[in-house]
Amino acid sequence: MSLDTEAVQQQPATAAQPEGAPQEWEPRIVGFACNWCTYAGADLAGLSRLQYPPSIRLIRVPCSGRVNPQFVIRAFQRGADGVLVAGCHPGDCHYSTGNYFTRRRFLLMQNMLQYMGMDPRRFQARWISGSEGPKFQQVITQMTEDIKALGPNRKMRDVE
Amino acid sequence: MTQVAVAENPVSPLVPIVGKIIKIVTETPDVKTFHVSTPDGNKPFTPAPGQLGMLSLLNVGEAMFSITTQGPNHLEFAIKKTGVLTDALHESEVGQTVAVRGPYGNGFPIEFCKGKDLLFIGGGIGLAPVRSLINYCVENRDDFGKLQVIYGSRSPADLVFKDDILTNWPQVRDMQVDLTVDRGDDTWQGNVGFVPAFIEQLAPSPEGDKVCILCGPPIMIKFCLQSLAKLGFKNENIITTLEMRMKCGVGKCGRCNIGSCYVCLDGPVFSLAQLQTMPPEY
Amino acid sequence: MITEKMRDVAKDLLTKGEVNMVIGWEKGTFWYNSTPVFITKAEDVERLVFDEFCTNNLAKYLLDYKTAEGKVAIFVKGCDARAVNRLMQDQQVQRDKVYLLGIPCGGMKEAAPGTQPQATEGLPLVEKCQNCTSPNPVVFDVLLGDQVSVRDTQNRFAAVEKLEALGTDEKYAYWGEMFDKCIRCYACRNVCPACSCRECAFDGNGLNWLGKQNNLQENQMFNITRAMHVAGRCIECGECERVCPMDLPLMAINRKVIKDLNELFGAYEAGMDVENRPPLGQFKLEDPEKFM
Amino acid sequence: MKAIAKTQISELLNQVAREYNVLVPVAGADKYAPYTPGIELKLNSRTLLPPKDVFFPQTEKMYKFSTDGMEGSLDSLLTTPKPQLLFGIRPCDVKSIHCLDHVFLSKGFVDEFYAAKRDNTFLISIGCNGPAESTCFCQSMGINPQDTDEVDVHLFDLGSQYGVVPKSAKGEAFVAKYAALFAETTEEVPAVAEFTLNLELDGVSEKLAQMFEHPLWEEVSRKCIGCGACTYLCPTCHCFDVSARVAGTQGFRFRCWDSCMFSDYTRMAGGHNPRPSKKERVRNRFLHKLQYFPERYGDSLCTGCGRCLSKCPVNMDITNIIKQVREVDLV
Repeated sequence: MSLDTEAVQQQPATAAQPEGAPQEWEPRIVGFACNWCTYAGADLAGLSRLQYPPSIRLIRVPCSGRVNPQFVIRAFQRGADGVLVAGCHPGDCHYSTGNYFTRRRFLLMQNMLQYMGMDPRRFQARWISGSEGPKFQQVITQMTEDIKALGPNRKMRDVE
Repeated sequence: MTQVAVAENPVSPLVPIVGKIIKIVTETPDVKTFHVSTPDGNKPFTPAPGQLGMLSLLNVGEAMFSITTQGPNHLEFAIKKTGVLTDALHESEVGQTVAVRGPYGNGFPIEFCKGKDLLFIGGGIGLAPVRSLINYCVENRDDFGKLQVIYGSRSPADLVFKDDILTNWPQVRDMQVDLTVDRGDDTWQGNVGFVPAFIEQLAPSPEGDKVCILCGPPIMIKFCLQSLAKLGFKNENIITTLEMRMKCGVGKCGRCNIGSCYVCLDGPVFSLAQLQTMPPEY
Repeated sequence: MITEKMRDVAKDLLTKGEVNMVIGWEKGTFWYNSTPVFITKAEDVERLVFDEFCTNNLAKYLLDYKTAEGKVAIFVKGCDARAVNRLMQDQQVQRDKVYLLGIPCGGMKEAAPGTQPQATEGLPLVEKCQNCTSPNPVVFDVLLGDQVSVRDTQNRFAAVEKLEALGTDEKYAYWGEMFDKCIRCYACRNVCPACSCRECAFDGNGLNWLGKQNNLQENQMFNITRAMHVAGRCIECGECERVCPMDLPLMAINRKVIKDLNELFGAYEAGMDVENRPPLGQFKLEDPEKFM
Repeated sequence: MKAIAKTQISELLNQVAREYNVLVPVAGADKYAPYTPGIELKLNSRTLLPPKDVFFPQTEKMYKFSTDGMEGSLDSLLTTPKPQLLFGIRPCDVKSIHCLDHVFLSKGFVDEFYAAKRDNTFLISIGCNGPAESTCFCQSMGINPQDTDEVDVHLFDLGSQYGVVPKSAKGEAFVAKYAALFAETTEEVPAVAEFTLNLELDGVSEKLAQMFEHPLWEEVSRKCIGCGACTYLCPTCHCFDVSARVAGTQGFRFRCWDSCMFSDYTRMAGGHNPRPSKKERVRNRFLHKLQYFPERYGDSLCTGCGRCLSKCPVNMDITNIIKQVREVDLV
């Protein structure tokens, strides 16, 4: 898979906000959603007409364990203000154990990004099952709030 | 210090001009020929037979291809699907914008060939560069002696330029076309067998200072050279064209060297006699 | 003298035909460098040396001979031996195809370029040896010389802790300045015994995870990903930092990963044996989940 | 000969900086950096990175493009830079620029990206009175460490001052323009100190022409780890790749340094690689330096600057390889 820059860039550039209306700025969050749980959870949120901010761009991955460091860095490079990794709850992985590995790798990567000077709140992980439409809504809302508070991300970016 | 002569080059060395695909011919399941013009319908540049052109899809990549022939207002590139760029080209449609720069390389030694009998040997997509010279000879028929084309491919479906090899060329005066395939099918009535064996079977005579122009996959070239040697062809009269990875096409980027030669400037056309003075690294 | 023993054992192995090649060190251009050497003929064993300048970790060369006929003998210091274990754990090297000649290592020294030959006692240890946790080979067929004691390594994570204490933007500025210098020669990757992929994600294979521009963003992508790819497998030999022509503090990244792994998932030292799987290749049900 | 006191150099640079973008070797930096008043110069040695990036940057945008469905357009990004002055390059690096000129400006095609910067750069070199580093061997490569002619102005190191000698018409004008800073001196250029690395280059190129299949290459290539440190630090290595950065419908094509030591350097789309292992790649690198380039352009492509020798992770030593080549008995 590759992260097509177009998907991230379809929205107008974040920087050009009219003066005096900073609250209008919507962050761009790239969400890597596991096919079996979180993607279904997002679907459910949509079907249930649950309102959540339009800041999220979901990318479906077979398992949260599929997400590797390149995915995360590439998302930040191409304009993401935050990155979310979301998958099945521990014990529920479609592939039995994938998300246990995700858990270790995620913590390590989050620490690494922090060490490199990124705010760790820009890179988060959540377990969202297929029945947790409301949780999906709440996670996206919360993360959007977090990142709004942090403002636009300029670090690691290589697009204008 | 920087005043040096610039070769006549219609396009700036590293910056291409925009062109359009005006026609696409499906030659085989994995080879298509692309006709390229400038947006206002002119020929991007006028290459000599055997020269190369750098063709690109702007947002995909660029690569060097042989120019298989040219019309009054276009260039033709016969391209086999082998990688990212060629896959994307194969998915393009007529009207697609491309970028093109060139011509590069030395081309076939036309003066050397004039007045002589010529034997063309091609394998698979290897007929593409040779075709530029064959068509030149056909257009300037009186300048050359007898013409013979020996061409082979894996199967009848993989034969390229079917109009030329089956219809156009056999009608030309004093021109013979012999075809072979590695594996035949129900409809195939021609020869079945590898090109080198077919050459020995046809046994073209080297007499009259006949020149052989050869292009195909490396393994075919290797065995054809043995066959041609058996038949008595001189190394100076065996001419082939090489493929190397190229990025600039103008002798700067460094990667297409074979010894101190650069394929993009000093090649891609070499005689066997020349190749024997170079390291075997191609 | 270790050097004498090396030559004897190498000569013996080659003469008897037990191995086809011995990988060791020979003197380099200057008195203060020793460099890898590949001995295939018994009469060449006199080239072998072991002194305070045999800094190169030789283990990675085993990959060049993994499909070769017969056995290869290789001299291993503590770090080389851990690297061999690592490669064996990843099925890159087969134990029965290598003959390991262990050498306990008192640490490598460095002399200022251009200086005249002098006694090595007074010379400083190279950076990579200052916090060495395993000077003695952890795997070998024969051990040449006596085991040495482990040096005080309490400063092992000092550089990491110093950087961790910086503010977010200070960290970003620091690493930005470092990665700006990177020329992407890939010496760190190519020398690393944990980087054993035949086809690297960063080579031109059409995946394009890494663009070829040399700019901060691509260099960040390269350096962070490199560190994460060797996470849990880095044996702390310090070769990446030693070979970096731009003197980037790469071990401050690798040690950060080691420190985090130890704190998060329990102490682990890569390459000490082949049984214990690296921390990212295993998990526990009770692993921390503080992020939820 | 005219001369300028070493203490006056910053005054000279302050003045010329009004006219040029001045690039100087700076203490603590790895390459030539823009001059600013007060910056600490490092004029006693060569820089870690060679000056080639002044004319041939590691990454250089060539043209930008945009696409819209089947439509597309492109615009050249070739620009003419402000006049620049490269100050303090050593004779070895001057020779390397001469080599780059061969590549980028001759054989029928002028590389405009290189030429634009080259034509616009005023060169001031400083001679060395001996090996600046233990790894220097320029003298063995036929270079006079103290003097060079292929610059605009050359400075001889006379201890407390530099002897100033114009080497081109532009240089004459320069010396006349800043005459107030230069005084006449009778001081002589000191004798060259002895080099510790010495080798004989006579006949090596011709001998190498017969050594393509020699087992030496297998042997010397074994310890190479296939990184690009030698090629990126080399002042004459000039191989580049052309690639693009695409973001949606916009993008640009750029060229960037590439290294013949990398495995994918010559690999073609179908997978065939004429130089598949490090033996072929190491051989090509050394033959390019010592045989192919001399055959093609009449100059050695090694200037003896010693950068590869000082930074190679495995002490791959070109002087040692030349010595081994000389010792080979060809039968």
